[in-house]
Amino acid sequence: MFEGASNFVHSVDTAFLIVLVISVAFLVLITFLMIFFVIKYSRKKNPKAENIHGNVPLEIAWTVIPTILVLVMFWFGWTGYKEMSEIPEDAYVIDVTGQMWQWKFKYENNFESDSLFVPVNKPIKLRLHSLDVNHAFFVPAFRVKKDVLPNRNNVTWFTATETGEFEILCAEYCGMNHSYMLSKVIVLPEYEFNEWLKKDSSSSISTLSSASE
Amino acid sequence: MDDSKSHVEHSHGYGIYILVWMALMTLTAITVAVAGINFGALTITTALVIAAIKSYLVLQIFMHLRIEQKVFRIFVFVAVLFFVITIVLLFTDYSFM
Amino acid sequence: MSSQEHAAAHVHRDDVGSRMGMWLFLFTEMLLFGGMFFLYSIYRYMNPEAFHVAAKELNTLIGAFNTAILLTSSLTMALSITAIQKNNKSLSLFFQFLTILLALGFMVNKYFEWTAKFHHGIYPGGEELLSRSPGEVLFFGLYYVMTGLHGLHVVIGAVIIAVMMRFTAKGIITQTNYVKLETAGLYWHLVDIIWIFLFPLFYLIT
Amino acid sequence: MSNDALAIKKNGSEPTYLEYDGKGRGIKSWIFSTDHKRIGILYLVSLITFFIVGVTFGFLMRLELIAPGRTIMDAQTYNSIFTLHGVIMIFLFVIPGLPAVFGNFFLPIMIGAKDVAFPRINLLSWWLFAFGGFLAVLSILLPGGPADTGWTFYVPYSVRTGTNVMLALFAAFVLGFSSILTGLNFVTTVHRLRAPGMSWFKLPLFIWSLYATAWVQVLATPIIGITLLLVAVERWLGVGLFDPALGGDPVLYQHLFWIYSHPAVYIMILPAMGVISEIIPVFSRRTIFGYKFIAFSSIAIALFGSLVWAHHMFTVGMSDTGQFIFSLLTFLVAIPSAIKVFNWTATLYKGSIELAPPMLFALGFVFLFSIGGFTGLFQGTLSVNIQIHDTSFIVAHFHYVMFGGTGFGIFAALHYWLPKMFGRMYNLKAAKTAFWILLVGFNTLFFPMFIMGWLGMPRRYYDYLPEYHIYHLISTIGSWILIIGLTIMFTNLIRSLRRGKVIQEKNIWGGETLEWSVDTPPILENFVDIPTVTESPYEYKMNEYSETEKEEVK
Repeated sequence: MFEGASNFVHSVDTAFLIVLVISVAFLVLITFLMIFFVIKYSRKKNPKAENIHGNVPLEIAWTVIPTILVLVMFWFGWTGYKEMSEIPEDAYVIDVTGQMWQWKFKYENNFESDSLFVPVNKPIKLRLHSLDVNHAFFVPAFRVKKDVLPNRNNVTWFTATETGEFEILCAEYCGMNHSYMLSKVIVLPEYEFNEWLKKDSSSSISTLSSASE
Repeated sequence: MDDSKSHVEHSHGYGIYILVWMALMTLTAITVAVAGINFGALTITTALVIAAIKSYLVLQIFMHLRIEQKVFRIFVFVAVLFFVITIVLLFTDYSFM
Repeated sequence: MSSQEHAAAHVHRDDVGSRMGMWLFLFTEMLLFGGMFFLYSIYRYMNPEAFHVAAKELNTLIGAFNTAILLTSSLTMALSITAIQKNNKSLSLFFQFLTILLALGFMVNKYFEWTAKFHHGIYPGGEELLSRSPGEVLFFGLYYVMTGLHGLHVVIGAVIIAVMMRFTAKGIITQTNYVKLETAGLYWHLVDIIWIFLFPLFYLIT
Repeated sequence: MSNDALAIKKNGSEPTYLEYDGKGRGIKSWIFSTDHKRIGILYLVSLITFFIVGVTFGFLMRLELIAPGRTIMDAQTYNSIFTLHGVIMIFLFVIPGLPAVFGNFFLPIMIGAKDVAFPRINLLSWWLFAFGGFLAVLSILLPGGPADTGWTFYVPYSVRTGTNVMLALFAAFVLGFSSILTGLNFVTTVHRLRAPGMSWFKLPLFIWSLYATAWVQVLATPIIGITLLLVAVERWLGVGLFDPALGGDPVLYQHLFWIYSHPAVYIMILPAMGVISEIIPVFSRRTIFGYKFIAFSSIAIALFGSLVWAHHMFTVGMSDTGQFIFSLLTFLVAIPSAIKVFNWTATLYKGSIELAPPMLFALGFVFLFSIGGFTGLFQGTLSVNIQIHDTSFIVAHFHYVMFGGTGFGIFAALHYWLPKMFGRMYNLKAAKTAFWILLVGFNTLFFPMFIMGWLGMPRRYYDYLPEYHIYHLISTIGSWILIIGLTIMFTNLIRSLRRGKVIQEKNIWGGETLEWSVDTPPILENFVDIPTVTESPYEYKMNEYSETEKEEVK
């Protein structure tokens, strides 16, 4: 896995790992069988084949077992997702606006910034707005992604569990500078965040702003 | 594949068409008349049910589905089913928002 | 122009196959409109009030009249097939002609209906329309696109029937070989069925 | 394609389809021919042309991404190039792919018919295809520049951008129409023109897969047709349909788009699965394991595949109910595919396996398609999907399915049937070499994308952060290996058409399906007398394979 810094990391990575283990096991099994059969029953070693039309119990087995396994995967995926869709009541609200090709973040006191500043260990609710075309708000380290669409005000949330800087990317193709629609989440200890929010100097923001200009 | 020969019998008389036409016109009149009354949510249902009955008549009689091979009816069923399932699935998104 | 003649000599006539092909094509037509019905149903679900208000602007009488015209044309189409089956060529031609006439009647009606709307500024990009609520813009957008595409199908259908008249007159369509007329009929009835749904959905929202 | 180049020989008294020109001469005898085999060849030539164009665009994209920042082109060009790569590969190569080329050529032969049900409509669908391709090319060349929306044409961007989106939309619409006509032709053909005794459960599995595909083509394609048309109308007349500025819902566009485009994935993969189901038994010299399960799983895939489209939209903000249902259905569609893979593997058991080039490609297909399928499970898993949606993980996944799956399926089909179609054999060693290079190149190119996608590398990015550099670099090197493999393979195949060893015998590989009972190359109407079918298509008589026969082939 790779570093993660939000409350979702554990469930997403667990689900990923479960699917990975099952998939790799089956892939290895199939590949091994193919190679094994190709060698063992090669034309040279086995000039005469044996007709086997099928085997119903076997067919049932390899229908039922995968069905159970995928249902397990489904369940892990669903519970993990459920967590993402249930936004805590007391979450701190930030308005996110995407437009070609930059992000703007607006806090409860109407303060705006180019990077997203959030307090650590506190649920943050993001209200996503687009001024033009479709975008998607993506923070890989948080396992958070949500489309930012005009006419549809999506919301998402997360709790950052570590302080530091994390990338924000736009994940929905939005035109020429799509790949430069970047920003950063800056996770601060709560008191530092409050301090930062009080300061209304714009100079401190510009130094932190991302490549979006 | 000799069924193309038996196709000469593949017809209705004039009479049944005129009867169906009269039924269709009556149903149209009903649907217009009923539209004036407000059934609330049932209004759209009534209109669609009447439209469905009309289409059924056109399909069965005008389009000869009734006397066509069974496979044609299966085809129509599959196509309509595809349409219906798709719209139901579409509404699983929109009606639970 | 190549092997076609050669092949035609060998391939036997398959009327059931021809009708099957036509039915499959009709499914694609049905789902072509189906896509727009999806749009309609979702937008109506999202904007019930606006659709209600907008639908009042459409003239139910004209709509009902056009429905009657199309249903009658379906009748004449069906009758023309029975006529040819009974080897009554001139009667079949007459019914086909009547069908085309009714199709034209439908289009004339539609023309007046559309131009009246245009005069009131209710057309895509029109000032009057843009001043309305988004739901009404969607309603009229769908109205123009769906009835417009349907109208296009009426015109195509009329042209096809005109070709069938020519075939009938020249003796290509006969008592024993009328599958072309039948498939043209299938197409025409589908156009009718689509209108059967368009009519209540646009004109009868109360 | 001139006739002289193809070294025609007489097979008995009837002329082969290559010899019989009809009334036209030269090129005219091809582009106006209603013979299903000639139409198949027309498709083959056009598809390979488009494939080469598509590969070139893909190669250029990879080259741009070899290092962060600008390498060989600017961002706008890059966006157009990935759009063109997608549009060309999807609409002009993989969707028509197997049905249009090998379906056209072999479907009538394999069911014992002289042609498809509607030969003239068949020709019309090729003309529509050519016209659609022409429009797509035109959109590149006209002022305004090629479309830059991605092949998905998402609104509202596709309504606003100034590039030639209209032409691209119209091209896709026309191509959709071509696909529909092929589909309805095949459904009717399978229903009406089967030879006496060819009951449904004696149909070769390739036919089952084409039949299932044809239904999807007929039922799903019109929905994208109308959707793209509506976007065009919106651009052209300003009708309010999807544009949020006019009250429209951009998500509804995505629904309509994927209602077709997800099933389209099955249009692409099902016929390839059919080809594999043909090849594996032939080169194992034994009957297919679980015929009915494979046949029904084709139908099940077509059916369930039509119901899972919204898994492309798990991050758009659907209702939880929607997410739940579409995730669950997505997992269920994995099962019929798994059944197929298990049955193919089981078919190898106690066979007498010969690793001829078609078999190598078929086994390569099973391996790559399995990776493609398993990585699909990650995307069906809701919470994981949130992380990997719209990243290069997706790009890798669908290339494993579309290229590793369908692409290798097409290559397998080429190696399997091309000698039959032209009466010339390619160089077997070169074909095997090409396979191994392709396998290595393919995995080097696409596997790193899984890793960087999981790490958060979004797709459709012209530039990227330095931490992803190593993966992009490996991937680009992979693209070079892949291209070397493709070059060897195509050179070998094309060369064989002129210089390959002439083959006379009907049954080159020892297959039991009907195409191996007709002349090589087939005669104009395939059969002198329509055969009566009495056996299942994979009943091997258990004769020891004669080595002399094999030598003759080489």
